[in-house]
Amino acid sequence: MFGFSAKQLIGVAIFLFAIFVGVPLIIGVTGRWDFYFTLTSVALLAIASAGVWLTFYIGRINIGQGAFALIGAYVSAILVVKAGWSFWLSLPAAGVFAALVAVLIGLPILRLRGVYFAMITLVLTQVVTLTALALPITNGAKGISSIPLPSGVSLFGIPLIPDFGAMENTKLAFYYTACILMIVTYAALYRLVNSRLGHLCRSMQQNEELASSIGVNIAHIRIVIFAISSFFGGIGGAMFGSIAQSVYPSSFQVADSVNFMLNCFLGGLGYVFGPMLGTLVLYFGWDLLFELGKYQMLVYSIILIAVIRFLPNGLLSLRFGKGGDK
Amino acid sequence: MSALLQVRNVTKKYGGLTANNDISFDVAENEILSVIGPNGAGKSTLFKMISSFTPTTSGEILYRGERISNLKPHIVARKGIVRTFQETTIFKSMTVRESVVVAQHLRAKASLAGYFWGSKTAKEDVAAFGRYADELLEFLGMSGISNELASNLPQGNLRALGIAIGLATDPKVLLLDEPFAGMNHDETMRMVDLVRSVRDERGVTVMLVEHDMPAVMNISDRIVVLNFGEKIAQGTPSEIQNNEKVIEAYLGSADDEIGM
Amino acid sequence: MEQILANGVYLGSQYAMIALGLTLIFALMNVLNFAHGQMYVIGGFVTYTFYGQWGVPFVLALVMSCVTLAILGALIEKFLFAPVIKGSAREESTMLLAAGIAFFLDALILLVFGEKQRGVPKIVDGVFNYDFRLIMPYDRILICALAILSIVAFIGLMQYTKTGRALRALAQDRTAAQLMGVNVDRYSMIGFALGAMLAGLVGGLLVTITGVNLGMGGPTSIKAFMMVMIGGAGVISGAIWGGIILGFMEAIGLAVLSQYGDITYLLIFISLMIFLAIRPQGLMGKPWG
Amino acid sequence: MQRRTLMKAVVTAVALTALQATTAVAENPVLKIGFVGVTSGPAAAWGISNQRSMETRAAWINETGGYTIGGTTYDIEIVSFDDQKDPKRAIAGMEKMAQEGIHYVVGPNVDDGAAAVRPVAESNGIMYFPYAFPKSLYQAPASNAVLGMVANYQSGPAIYKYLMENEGVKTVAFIAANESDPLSQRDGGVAAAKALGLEVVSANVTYQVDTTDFTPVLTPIMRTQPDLLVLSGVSPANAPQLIRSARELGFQGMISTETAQDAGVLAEGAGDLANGFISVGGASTPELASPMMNEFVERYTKMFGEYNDESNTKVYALEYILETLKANPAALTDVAAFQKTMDTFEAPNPYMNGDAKLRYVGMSSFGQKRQVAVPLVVNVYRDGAFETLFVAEVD
Repeated sequence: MFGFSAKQLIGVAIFLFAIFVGVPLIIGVTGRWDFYFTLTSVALLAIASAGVWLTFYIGRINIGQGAFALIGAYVSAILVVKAGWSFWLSLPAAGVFAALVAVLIGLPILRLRGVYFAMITLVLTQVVTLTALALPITNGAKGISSIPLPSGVSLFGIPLIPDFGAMENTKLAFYYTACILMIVTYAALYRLVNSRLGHLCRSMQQNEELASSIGVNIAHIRIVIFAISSFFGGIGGAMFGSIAQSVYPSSFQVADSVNFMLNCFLGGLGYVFGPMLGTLVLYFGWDLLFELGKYQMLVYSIILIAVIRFLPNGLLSLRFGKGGDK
Repeated sequence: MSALLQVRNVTKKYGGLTANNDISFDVAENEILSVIGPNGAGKSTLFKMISSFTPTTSGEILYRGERISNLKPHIVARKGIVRTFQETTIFKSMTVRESVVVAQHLRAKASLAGYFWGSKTAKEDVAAFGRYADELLEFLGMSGISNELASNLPQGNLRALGIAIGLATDPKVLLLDEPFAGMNHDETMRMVDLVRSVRDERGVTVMLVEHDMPAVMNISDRIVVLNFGEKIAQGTPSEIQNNEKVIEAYLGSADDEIGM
Repeated sequence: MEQILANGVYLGSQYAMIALGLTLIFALMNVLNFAHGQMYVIGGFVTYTFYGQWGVPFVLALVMSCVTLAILGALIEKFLFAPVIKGSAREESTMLLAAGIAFFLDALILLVFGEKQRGVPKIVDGVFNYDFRLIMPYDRILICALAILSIVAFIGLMQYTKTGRALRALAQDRTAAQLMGVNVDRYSMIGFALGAMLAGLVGGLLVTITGVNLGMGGPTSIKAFMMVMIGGAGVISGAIWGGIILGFMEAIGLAVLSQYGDITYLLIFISLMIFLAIRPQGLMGKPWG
Repeated sequence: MQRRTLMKAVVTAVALTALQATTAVAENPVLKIGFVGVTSGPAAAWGISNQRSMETRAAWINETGGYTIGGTTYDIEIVSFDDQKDPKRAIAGMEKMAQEGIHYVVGPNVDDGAAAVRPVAESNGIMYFPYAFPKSLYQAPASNAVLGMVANYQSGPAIYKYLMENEGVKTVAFIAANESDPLSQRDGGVAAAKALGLEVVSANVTYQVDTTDFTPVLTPIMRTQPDLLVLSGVSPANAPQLIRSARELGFQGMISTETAQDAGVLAEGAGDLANGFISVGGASTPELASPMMNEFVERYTKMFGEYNDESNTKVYALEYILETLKANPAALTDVAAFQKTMDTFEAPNPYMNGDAKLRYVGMSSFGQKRQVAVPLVVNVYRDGAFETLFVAEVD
């Protein structure tokens, strides 16, 4: 099935079972209801991080995903609040709009490589934050607040998605939504990486000149990949806006862009599921250290340094052995 | 002999520096043509212009009568003119077989979406690529190293890998960038045989830039000689060996000799 | 007009110093040091403690800042960056390490020096005022002069000493430097220490004017990145030019665009993006870093 | 040096945990009050002054035997969450508070965080006391947020009016950092100034939050020569630099802000140049501070080494929560009861001399009582300390 081995299928099944049944069960038993939001955040941030990972896959360090997450959050919020769209329509629209912006910006900047591309995307995050502060449609500094919860969707009278507004507790609903989105994202990412497009990306990552000599249209693929990456960013951001029911220019900023990148490094750049694990460890780790009070940041950073010191190729290199060639 | 590739009055200037000045020559179908010249003669620049890695300043390059200069490299590659690089330009963390498979992507029948969803055509493509890669590696005598990481290969094999990647695209014209550089006599002889069989058995026209004179004289049907960006001679190996201008050019520059 | 130029020179000289240390580290090891701003802040706090709290003479406090940061930089290079660079498949992985160090130093600063904005007594009183067309407090003029002096001294060090020559060789080509007999490991450490020391020095200098607080670290790093990009990554003269240009861009931008209010910085950043897109190697850099 | 600090940190951490373990054995039941705010990174000063004033008060209460509500004496425990000034983290923090069974939370410190936690707070029955000014947080249908201080659109007009009447101020210029909170406060300030008939000569100069040198930023404003320069929503870190640059550029007029500042920071950063600087404070100026306030400052200083004047405005939220709970013990677990009590609640203000009262206000600003009645104390800085300029009330 889809070219998976039996072992992989079992792994996927265990993973799905764990997040859809296992986590709710554990939370139910331990009563740690606050973990729902944390894990929802992890899922959504992992979606955005997947995009960053994908740009790494064509050899670009992307510190601009915060910009696209913010764009997505605003597009969804504006469509829902000002145009009265259903959230479920605004979600893909947010992704598509972020992708369009990525195409426009990508045309000039994707020629850049290395630290130059990294820096220009970092500046991009600042630009988008400042634009959100300056534009009238984003409500400037006041942001957009009191965004209604996602409404229900029904097809021919059969309810497909329940109305979040009518729910007693939206935690579980948001958790499932985020997890489904995350799984779709990573399934798509996995397929993409293992399909022809993925192979072409890999060839570009390793040598753009050689890739173009064998007929790869590198400019085209760069744009496509950057657009897909930003689509993920837009989706993640839009979903977050819906949970917080508010969007501010500071909802996603440079620190977020940097964190998305760190998630990829921590998980391991060589592995599709690296960013997912990286996000879980970085974000959930912070929450788990909450008990440490004012030493939280100190311990967190020491652990982070220790991990990178001893596993410089990311956490997943532990399982797969040395992935690199150096 | 009909001209497959025509270089017409090509000039390249970098700022005030003229790298190539008004170069013209033809490449016939199914021949092996070498471009030689002392260091700084403008061989590499000419190569880059033919493969559209750099634009010409003036003049044009035609392939079957169609202009191919000043396009994008991937478009020229799609038309069947494919260049190789020197040994450092490889897909470092792919295996030999992976490199050859990926290089076949121009032959794909299924769309990118088809690959994503795993369509039937895509699966057939994948199988076909694998078969062709094995066949090609067998032909090049590289079957034994097909699962080696490219970065782990010794220099001689890297050059062969470069040719394998170029051949995998199913080219009509293969442009080889110094295929014999840094090889000892035996290795060079093997490579000469290989290049010749590429032309003989696969019908690929070969154009190469090279320093190694004995190898060039051995392999070439015809030779074009550049010096200081100008074409100073063209002809069969024996004609070139006896050309006054060529001898003078090589004696004038200390760093290379026309040793035979 | 005179005021804008003076502001530009003053901002430019301090920016250039911040960028110098960053670009040195980048040139030597290809490490984008996210913790550079935190090192700058530590330099400021050390001078604050010695000069502001304990009344040690200012120059001595500055020296303490330099020494502290040089030691810190050397330790970080030897025990963290060097092994990670050796062990990682992609050298960008050092970015995660640099960010981790930035977090760590931030946490350390908060615990040791507290959360408040700190300042020290002025080193020179009085304001130079030329007919209200050019106003510049004397301490700024002094700091500006000291910054320019330090930059000149640094260039001298890089040009005319054995260490400087070795560092330049290392920056140009690691392998070649090794073949030439440069002890690469040792000079990487020296270079990193020197870069960190520059951050500490400028932190110590500026604490007399801007004060210091733990929040300055991250933004300072980002500003330094921008200067390095404008000038060209890993090129010493580029960092100096980048600093001066950003200084002037801010001084002129703020004066000319102030009527547009909220979008002043938006315009500055957008023009920066356009500049980098057109000229990705910056002013002086080699293309593609 | 680094290693020793680390060792110290670790030792202290262990000691603290041990200490916590011992206090947990005390007989009194524990009443947990939450704090969600920023205690690390650039804005750490805001949250830390907040958290520390709560911890100081809690330790004081516990030391003197606890706090009695409805016949039961509780020990107060402050549960703090560092949201890193990130609205996403703030939500997580509020979830954590719900998890701990906490119904009363102080914070967050900024607009975006306060807006983001609203859904969580309302669905989990948490009353929270943000230090953020957007009116939508406190107007119906929003129900669970209580403004923990005086908003700038309340203090601003009072200050401007005072300065118009007493100092003859006619023109005003505004400057703000280029981020949400300060910009919103600036817009509010501009509207208030115009309503009072002041001429606003400059209102669109902004600076990046990370600016360290304000001379170029201030130069264009100085040309407009306003009588009053308002630093909208200025952070305590930036205030001294702004004042110093303005004075060095030859500015002679008044400078004011509507946020709380720290006298020590002003003294270090601007020295004598800060004399005459007007800001909003709590009640720690000698004229107003009650013996209890003085003891609070003393205990705070003993506990954390150094007092922060910002805490003057932040001492109140916890007191309000506890006093209201005392007035209606049913509110311990029932937020609706708390809200009902808010309408009628009144108690003496222990931190201020005179007969000031703790009560909830906000009818004129929000249409419902969703603000603590903190005395609007306007301070002026002089030679290292604040003096009271005037005191007003918010309704």
